[in-house]
Amino acid sequence: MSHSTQPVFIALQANNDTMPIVEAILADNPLAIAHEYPAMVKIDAPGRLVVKRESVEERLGREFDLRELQVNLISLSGSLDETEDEFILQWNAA
Amino acid sequence: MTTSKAPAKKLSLKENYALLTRDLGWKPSYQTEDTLFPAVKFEGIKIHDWDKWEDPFRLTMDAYWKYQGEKERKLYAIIDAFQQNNGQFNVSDARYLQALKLFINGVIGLEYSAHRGFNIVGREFPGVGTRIAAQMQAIDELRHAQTQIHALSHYNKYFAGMAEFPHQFDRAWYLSIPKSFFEDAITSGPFEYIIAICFSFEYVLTNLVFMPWMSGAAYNGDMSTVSFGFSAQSDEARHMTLGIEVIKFLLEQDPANVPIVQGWIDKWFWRGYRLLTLIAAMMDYMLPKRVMSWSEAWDIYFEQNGGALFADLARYGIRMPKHWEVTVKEKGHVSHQLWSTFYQFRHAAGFPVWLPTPEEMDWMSLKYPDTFDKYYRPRYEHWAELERQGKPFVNATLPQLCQTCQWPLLFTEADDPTEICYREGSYLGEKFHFCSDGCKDIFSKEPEKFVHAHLPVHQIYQGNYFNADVNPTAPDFNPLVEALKYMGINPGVDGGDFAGHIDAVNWELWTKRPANMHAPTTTDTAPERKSA
Amino acid sequence: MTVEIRVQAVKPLRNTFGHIARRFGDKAASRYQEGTYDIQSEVNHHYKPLWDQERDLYDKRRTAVEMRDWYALKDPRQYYYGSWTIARAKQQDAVDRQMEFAEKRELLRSLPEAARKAIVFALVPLRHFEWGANTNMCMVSAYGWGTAVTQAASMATMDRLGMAQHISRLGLLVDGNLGDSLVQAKNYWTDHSDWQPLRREVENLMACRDWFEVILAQTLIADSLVYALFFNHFDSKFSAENGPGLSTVLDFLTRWHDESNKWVDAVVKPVVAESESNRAQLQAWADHWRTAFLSALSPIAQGIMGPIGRDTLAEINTKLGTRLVKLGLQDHGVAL
Amino acid sequence: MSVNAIRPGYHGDMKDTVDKFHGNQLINIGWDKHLMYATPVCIPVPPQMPFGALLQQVLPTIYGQHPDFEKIDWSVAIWSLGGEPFTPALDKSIADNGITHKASMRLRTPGLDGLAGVGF
Repeated sequence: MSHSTQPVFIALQANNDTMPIVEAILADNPLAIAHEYPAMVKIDAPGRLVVKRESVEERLGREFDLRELQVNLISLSGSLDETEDEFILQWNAA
Repeated sequence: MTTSKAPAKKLSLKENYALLTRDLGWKPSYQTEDTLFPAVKFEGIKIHDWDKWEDPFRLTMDAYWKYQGEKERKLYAIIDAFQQNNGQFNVSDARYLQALKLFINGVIGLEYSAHRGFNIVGREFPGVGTRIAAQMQAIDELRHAQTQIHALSHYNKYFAGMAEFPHQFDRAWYLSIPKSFFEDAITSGPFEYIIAICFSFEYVLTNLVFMPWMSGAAYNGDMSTVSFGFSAQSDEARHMTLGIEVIKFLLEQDPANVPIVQGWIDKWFWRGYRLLTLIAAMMDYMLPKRVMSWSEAWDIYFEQNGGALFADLARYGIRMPKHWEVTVKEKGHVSHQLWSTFYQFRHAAGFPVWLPTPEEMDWMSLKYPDTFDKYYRPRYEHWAELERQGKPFVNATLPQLCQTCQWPLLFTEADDPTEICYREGSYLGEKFHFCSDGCKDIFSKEPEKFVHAHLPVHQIYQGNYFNADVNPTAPDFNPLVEALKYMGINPGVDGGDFAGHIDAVNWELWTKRPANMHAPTTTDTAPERKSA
Repeated sequence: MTVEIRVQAVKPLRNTFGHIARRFGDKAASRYQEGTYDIQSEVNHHYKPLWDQERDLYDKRRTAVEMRDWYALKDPRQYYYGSWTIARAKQQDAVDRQMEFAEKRELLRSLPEAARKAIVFALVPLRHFEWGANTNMCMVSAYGWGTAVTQAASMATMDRLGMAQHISRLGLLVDGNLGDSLVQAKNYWTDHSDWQPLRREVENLMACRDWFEVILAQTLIADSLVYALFFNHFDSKFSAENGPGLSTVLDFLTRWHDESNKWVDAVVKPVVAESESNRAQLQAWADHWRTAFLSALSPIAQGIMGPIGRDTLAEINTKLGTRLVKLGLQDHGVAL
Repeated sequence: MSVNAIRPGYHGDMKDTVDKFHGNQLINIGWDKHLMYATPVCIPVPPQMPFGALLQQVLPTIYGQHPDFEKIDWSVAIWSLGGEPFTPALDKSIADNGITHKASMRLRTPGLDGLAGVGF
């Protein structure tokens, strides 16, 4: 499947719970850029953005169920695929 | 049946969801499918296999309760703390409160309508996965209506114009715009409804409402609103994903669905865009501390993100919504045109209106370099001068409304901001008027539906807008004052000028801070106002 | 920015919203009240529904019963979304522990084969009954009038999905997460002769388009009979033979049903009391669906209870009659 | 195109037909290049009202606040009706001028193009 470079994003509430998640995302997605707004962090990436459970757990120091993202998620853009290990946003078209 | 020897299989999220959910439905044999699901055929959408529906979030009820319960506990803890600390006095100024009135009177009704609409879809679709997704969204939307009521309840105790929100939603002239939008969606068939709301509105447009606007609420010190806003938006993220899934599902099921879906995208993009004019004005004029302009938000959330979405859908033969180019041409104008409209009809609004201060106009010059100084600054300066002379400008005549979106004809031609855009059509020997080609197109496709629009201006002139206990033949009957009362607007109190408004006076008395942070005045000596 | 102490002394100008004050007086109102009363749109509707052109979008004429105030159907649990979801999350937490325990100790999986088969035959097909109930409650929440009853129906819609999924988990506890018990149970539901009459009535009810008839038939009639038969009598019989393992995991269902009954009574009672014509209408519906579901349950009652099936059903039916009388209806004692 | 509904014969009510306005009809009026009035207006008028009365009695109450209004030379004012050029007869009634219910009229006042050079 060819990957698009059209922008995808995830936006999270800016709070203590989401700091390690944001860190994990930025570490796993070298092209991602975080924009800080009042009470909100929006992370943009070209084409694809992945949240990895293991990376979040490393930074959180406990088990993390990716469904916990729900609690602090504000919005997203891109087609979503969610498994136990990864929460992936992407566009499929070239 | 298995033996008890092998350990129980470990289920993945997908497998667990599929086992618990997928096969709950069955093919009826004592009743026909058409009897049980009578509403899925008339729109012309062809579904060959409902099981091809993919559930992106795969939420089972146990997980739904767990995460939603946690969100609610967090949210109500914040609302409780906000109320205990009288957080309503911590917001930037008393003008910010006026934006909340549009929220409570306009948006709660929309959330509730969405709740009911998704209940219909949740009942009428034959596919289990699709129905469950719709049902979850239905109850989420109830959540949004109720958390908004609960978050704003405390403001209502101190400020005017919020106490009659369900009444106003059903009757106030400018709230027929959001009301008719959602009622158009719900009175459509279930497929159109879900495309209208999940895709065109939520996926393409609601980020504009919740991201910059709610971030703006935080910036203005309203922790209660930002909390319900962001908490609601986390549900929306699920709904948006439903929106994109539903569109792919329909497009993949049958090529004959493509033109039908494109028609709905065209209609609902335009309908949603027109509705969001309200947000444009709120962002540019009603947030005392501003995060971004409407024009910037449109660029980020529609042109860039929406563009990415439509690039992705091109492989199905879906193109950008019709008239999208017009929205880009209008982005430097609509908020100013609407605020000018609200200003001149402020005596008939449920909230007070003000002219932007010089400091705010400088911000707009910066954000709207091509349009503000040329077209809009002169208006505000002229009106400000009239206010100084003690003869403020008011438009006392009711406006001409668009038959489709129900806004007054306040928008100008896309290529000439000095000419109002008039479009006219006729149907069954009667004339109908529109604010744009987009709205005229929508009417022309379904005139049988849109003749039934309840246009408040026409209703007032028909004599339908006064309360039951009023005698319209009495010598002192004032139809416009009575119409306001009918709408749930307290004439001479709720609307009018911001300066001297009950909220402004009380704000300064209670907080000792200026009601308008950009135009400090001293009205410390004014007595507290209880009512008119 | 901090709030100075003196603003604490600011007295509110009003204590609640106008529509709440008109109902209950201008005093502090509960979150249930503010989140519920009068929030459904009532007048000035635009457009005729493409799916029901003879009526309005919200229309009191979608049921044959009439109420001066549909908000008389107050939910005694006073559930608004937040309190409902937090209550369910808490219950689910306890259920999760029960289920984990049951899985770890193989409470169902280690039962003798005949017992496991009995669970799959007698209980797992009810996930489809619950799905029918989900459909019916969703119909009420879609087309009912007044948030007091429609929001509770919306919660019931989700509750029934939760119950369907919970029952599915019982199957997975039996089959070690392979899912073949679910396949087997679906075959029973669609093809086994003992189950067909019940499926017939579930489908008949799904075809019913009077929302108050649906709420009455589903929650007062069908649920009373079904829950008592399967989760009470069958469970007792099964426990006597196989120990209390099954009861542990049925606890959620029976507790939920007890809770739901309080709501159901509060929905039916004021409608019966409103007028003689309502009472007569509800009596006719109750008699019709009671007869239909009792006869539908007869074969499966005998299938799962054996020779005492008939008496069991008679006992359950008597209790239903008593409940009808408490609600202001008559017990027309349907013959089995 | 027409609407797809679950049963044949779908049609909304014509909500704003002239019979519902108690002997009046609606007319919509907009004054081009005068966006101080941000929207055209809608008013009920008796169909028998002479067009001249509309000019002399009604329009001043609508537009009188604009400084251009008193400068209008009505002999050069240009009207359009439903997008077509239109020359009203001042002594004839609204109805006899062919102005039907819900008609949309636009007024242009040559030489008077609003304030600030931007049609305000």
